[in-house]
Amino acid sequence: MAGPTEAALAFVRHYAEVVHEHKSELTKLDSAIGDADHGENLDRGFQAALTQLPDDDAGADAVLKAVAMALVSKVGGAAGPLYGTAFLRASAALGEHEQLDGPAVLAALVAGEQGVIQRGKAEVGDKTILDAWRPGIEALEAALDEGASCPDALDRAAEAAEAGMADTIPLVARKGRASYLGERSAGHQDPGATSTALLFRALADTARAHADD
Amino acid sequence: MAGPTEAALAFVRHYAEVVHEHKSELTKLDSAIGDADHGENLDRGFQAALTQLPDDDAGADAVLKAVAMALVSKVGGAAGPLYGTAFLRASAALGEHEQLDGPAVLAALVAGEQGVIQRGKAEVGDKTILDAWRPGIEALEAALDEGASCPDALDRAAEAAEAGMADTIPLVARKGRASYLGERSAGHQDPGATSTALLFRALADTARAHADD
Amino acid sequence: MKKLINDPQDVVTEALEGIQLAHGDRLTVHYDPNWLVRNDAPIPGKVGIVSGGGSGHEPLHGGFVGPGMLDAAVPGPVFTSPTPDQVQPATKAVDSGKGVLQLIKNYTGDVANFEMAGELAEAEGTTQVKGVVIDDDVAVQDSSFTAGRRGVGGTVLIEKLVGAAADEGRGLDQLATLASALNGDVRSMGMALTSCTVPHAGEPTFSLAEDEMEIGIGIHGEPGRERMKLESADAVVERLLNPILEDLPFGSGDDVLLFVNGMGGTPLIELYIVYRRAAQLLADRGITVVRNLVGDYITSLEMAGCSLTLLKLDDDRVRLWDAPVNTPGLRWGV
Amino acid sequence: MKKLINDPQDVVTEALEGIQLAHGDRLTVHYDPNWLVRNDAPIPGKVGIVSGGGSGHEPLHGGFVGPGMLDAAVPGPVFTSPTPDQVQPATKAVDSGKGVLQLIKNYTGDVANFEMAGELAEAEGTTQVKGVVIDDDVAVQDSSFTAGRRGVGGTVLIEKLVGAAADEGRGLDQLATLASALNGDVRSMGMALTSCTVPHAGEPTFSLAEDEMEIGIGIHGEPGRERMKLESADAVVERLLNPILEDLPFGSGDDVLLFVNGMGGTPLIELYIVYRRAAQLLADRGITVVRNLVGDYITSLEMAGCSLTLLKLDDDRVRLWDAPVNTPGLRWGV
Ligand SMILES: Nc1ncnc2c1ncn2[C@@H]1O[C@H](COP(=O)(O)OP(=O)(O)O)[C@@H](O)[C@H]1O
Ligand SMILES: Nc1ncnc2c1ncn2[C@@H]1O[C@H](COP(=O)(O)OP(=O)(O)O)[C@@H](O)[C@H]1O
Ligand SMILES: [Mg+2]
Ligand SMILES: [Mg+2]
Ligand SMILES: [Mg+2]
Ligand SMILES: [Mg+2]
Repeated sequence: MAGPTEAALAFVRHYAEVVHEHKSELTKLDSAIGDADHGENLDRGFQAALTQLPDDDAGADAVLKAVAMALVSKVGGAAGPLYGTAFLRASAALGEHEQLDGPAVLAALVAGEQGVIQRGKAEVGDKTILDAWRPGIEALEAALDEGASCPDALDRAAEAAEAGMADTIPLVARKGRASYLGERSAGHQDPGATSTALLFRALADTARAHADD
Repeated sequence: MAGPTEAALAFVRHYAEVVHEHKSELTKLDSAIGDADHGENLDRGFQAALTQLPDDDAGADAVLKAVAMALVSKVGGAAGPLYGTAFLRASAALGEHEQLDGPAVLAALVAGEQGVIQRGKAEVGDKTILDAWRPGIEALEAALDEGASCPDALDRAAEAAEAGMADTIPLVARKGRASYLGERSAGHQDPGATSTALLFRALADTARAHADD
Repeated sequence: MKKLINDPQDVVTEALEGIQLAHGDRLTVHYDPNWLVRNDAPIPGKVGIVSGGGSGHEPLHGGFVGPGMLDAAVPGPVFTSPTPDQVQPATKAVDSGKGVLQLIKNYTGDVANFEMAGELAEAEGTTQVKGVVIDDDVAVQDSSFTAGRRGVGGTVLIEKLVGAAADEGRGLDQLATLASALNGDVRSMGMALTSCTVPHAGEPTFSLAEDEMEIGIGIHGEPGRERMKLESADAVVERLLNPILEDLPFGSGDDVLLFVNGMGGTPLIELYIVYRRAAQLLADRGITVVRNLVGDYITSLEMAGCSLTLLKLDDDRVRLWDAPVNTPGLRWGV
Repeated sequence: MKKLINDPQDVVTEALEGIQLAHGDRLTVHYDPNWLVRNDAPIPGKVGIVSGGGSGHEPLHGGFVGPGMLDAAVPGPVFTSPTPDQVQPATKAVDSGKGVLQLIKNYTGDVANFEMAGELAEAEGTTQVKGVVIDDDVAVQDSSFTAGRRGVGGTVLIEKLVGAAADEGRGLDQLATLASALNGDVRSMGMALTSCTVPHAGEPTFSLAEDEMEIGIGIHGEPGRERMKLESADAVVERLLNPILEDLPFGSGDDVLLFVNGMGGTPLIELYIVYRRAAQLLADRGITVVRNLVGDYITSLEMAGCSLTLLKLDDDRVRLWDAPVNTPGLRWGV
């Protein structure tokens, strides 16, 4: 199995690619209930992150920290501080773990979620990043408790995150720019929840690809 | 036959109506090769003129002079000074004539044309008011020389003016706003020539209507 | 949507380069990270005033850098809050030792990024920084069901008044108090006839039909509170002014500054038609317009539309408004 | 096209009422006939400066009434030259006995109406009036095949410089000479991304496709010299600047004022992108930009687009440019 640093690097590179591919879609979602910049912002941050990644032996936490720094300094908007803080907290949580196994990923995600909540003070149901993140964490936790392998557990987490993303459609936003629209925000999928679901899916795909290493 | 003042008043009222009906068309012509105000401008002027017309016995020259004053003070743009001066000169020329017969109308039109030329310094072929006015005068002169009745002569004048108006279509403008377009002004009928042709036709129709008075 | 730009990715950089070329006699633009600062900063004995936000609202904020208003401005990408990387050096550059006041428009991103910059500044411990959040938009409820009211037109007025107060030598705490008080006494609301197109997005953020207008818009192109049939300018003015008047509230006997702002694509002749009705309605209500501002000062790219802002005035505020200001976007007395 | 107006027939009157309400402390609007004048006119010992033209170009000309620029402005209907009925009282109101200089943009109507007003004035014999025609537009050939070059962006600069010279006490002949000389040394060219809609017409004067632009436009919405495929801002700048440079010509060693003007619907961020390239090209040619102006000063309702104006400067002109001016549309030094 690939070392934790390599796994983390693989995840970041894969997610950066995913964000890049979905830039247009994220921007469109952010047009319906926002200011049409979420895709561009995240892409800018992750493209910058790709140029600042540490070496193969630096440690998974160093990888996530590098991403955090890049996001904080390059993304801006709401997503920069939110995702930046998430990656920073995730990095700190990973410090304890030697392997990038299920429990480590869960700890990182839980810490990341705490970062999002600290910065954004949102709750589930507010139609935000959290509405994909929380279901993703819960599904991961449940799957690991049941003894699922890391790739299988992350698969279920990704499905739950994607369901959470879709479940934002009928919600009336109570945080972020979409909340300015009031009731009109209902009927549209939240861009931040979408980039979060993509993140969980990228995690799952990376774990699956490295399952045989 | 109606007195000269009544005939002049009838003409002005009729032409004001014609201008009002053609306001939109004149504006459209002035959009293709101008700034979309010719119809509005002329209409404003003639509506104002209607409120300033003298009494039935004031004399045809007084009628035309009142129109001139209204045009000069209310129309603006190129058409205001041009038509205003034309009506002023026409008014002066009418002073000599007791009846508003063929020779009187011809003298008025010739003087009016001189006013247009004095103000605008255009020549036939420049794609302006003159390109309907000159043919109208020439046809009127020829018809009167042949002994045609006033209504018949004015009919021929109107036809010639209308032909002149249509003949402006292929011309490249050398005066006025259309000249800024250069070659692009070709293929479009000149708004000023159009309002002039309408004026000649209004003269003819008024003469015809009053032929039995 | 057609634009006079080159590569959409270079819009902000090139506009900043243009600003530098045009106004280099009075300000300097720094790149990567992007921030602008007046050439004579820091001003000895004076508190530094900094503001910033996404680009696309010009002249706000970069056009307001200069004596009497902002010492530095921090421009993010179009409609995107700048990052701490940008806020930090701008803040430090204008600190003469008297500290720095940051005026922050109330958006999740603006607040979070300025907050993070503040955390880094505290860690460094060199500059004393206070931040005041501006949230004058009445179109949004300020409740637990929203991210709070947006900072819109009031921002221009607060930047001017606080800038003048800083010039007078007021201290950091006093200026923060003043900014807060002004924020408490200013209200705004905007509307749009058209959306705008973010350069990289390539199409308008929302679409209105030829007979529709959007009421309760912000300055980032997001849809507003309500879409409805287009009305006359006079009716629009009532739709914007009434919520403003009811909210503070403003009432008979009040002295106010009336600010009619163009969103970017509406011509000045229409802004004066809007001003006319707003001034009439205020007069009807016994509210005296003591000062005013009419023009494009806080825009949303090429959006057609306008916003109204009303600020309660007193003698001190009038004096601060009249005080000299020398920026590309606002200038008098010098 | 959507507008913030009431009845299209009332656009000019209502905008004037708004201007009066907003700026009544410094100017007075007269109605039927319409004209604006500074409240302290006529200024003893000073030549009166008057300009005017159709409405729809705001802030030109009414927004330039005040100390240091115009003493009076004469606004016609939208895009329609005012009549002698309007020019006359405005001219007389600003005559302190030193005479009045009329700055007239070169359009058939503007020239004819000011000329007719001049004839009436001469008949009355009370006011000494001189008129100088401004024709800075290089898009049009000045030949017997056209009505002559249009008066466009240069008008703003000439109004400022002549206004300052009048403040200095220069006499009518001197001011006329100065205006002529300035007109001889200024060149402009404009382009449009969209047309504009005259209120009573109800539809755009011309139509451009999403990938087209119009080169060599004026300020009244008429079609330009050429329609072509939309290009980048940098390419557009070359298309505007090169004819300007070649025409005067401007060359290495020249000091100039570079004026980047918005046609009304183009946002300031784009005007700075245009400025950037224009400034670079001038630097490449050894031409020094000593002063500049960037913004919407002579517009065509909501038209998206821009114009470039270049004026050759000398020390006297720089001093006149820097001289105090206090108008709604331009203000510094006071
Ligand atoms: N307080 C918050 N907590 C969690 N997520 C938030 C919060 N505010 C906004 N978001 C997320 O950020 C997304 C928008 O990001 P982005 O477009 O980059 O920021 P901005 O609104 O500043 O343009 C939203 O879709 C939402 O998911
Ligand atoms: N020098 C001129 N001599 C004669 N007619 C002219 C001249 N200049 C313009 N015109 C006429 O005026 C018409 C345009 O009038 P109008 O639209 O009212 O004026 P403007 O061009 O000032 O908007 C043109 O169609 C043309 O026929
Ligand atoms: Mg966004
Ligand atoms: Mg016209
Ligand atoms: Mg944003
Ligand atoms: Mg006209």
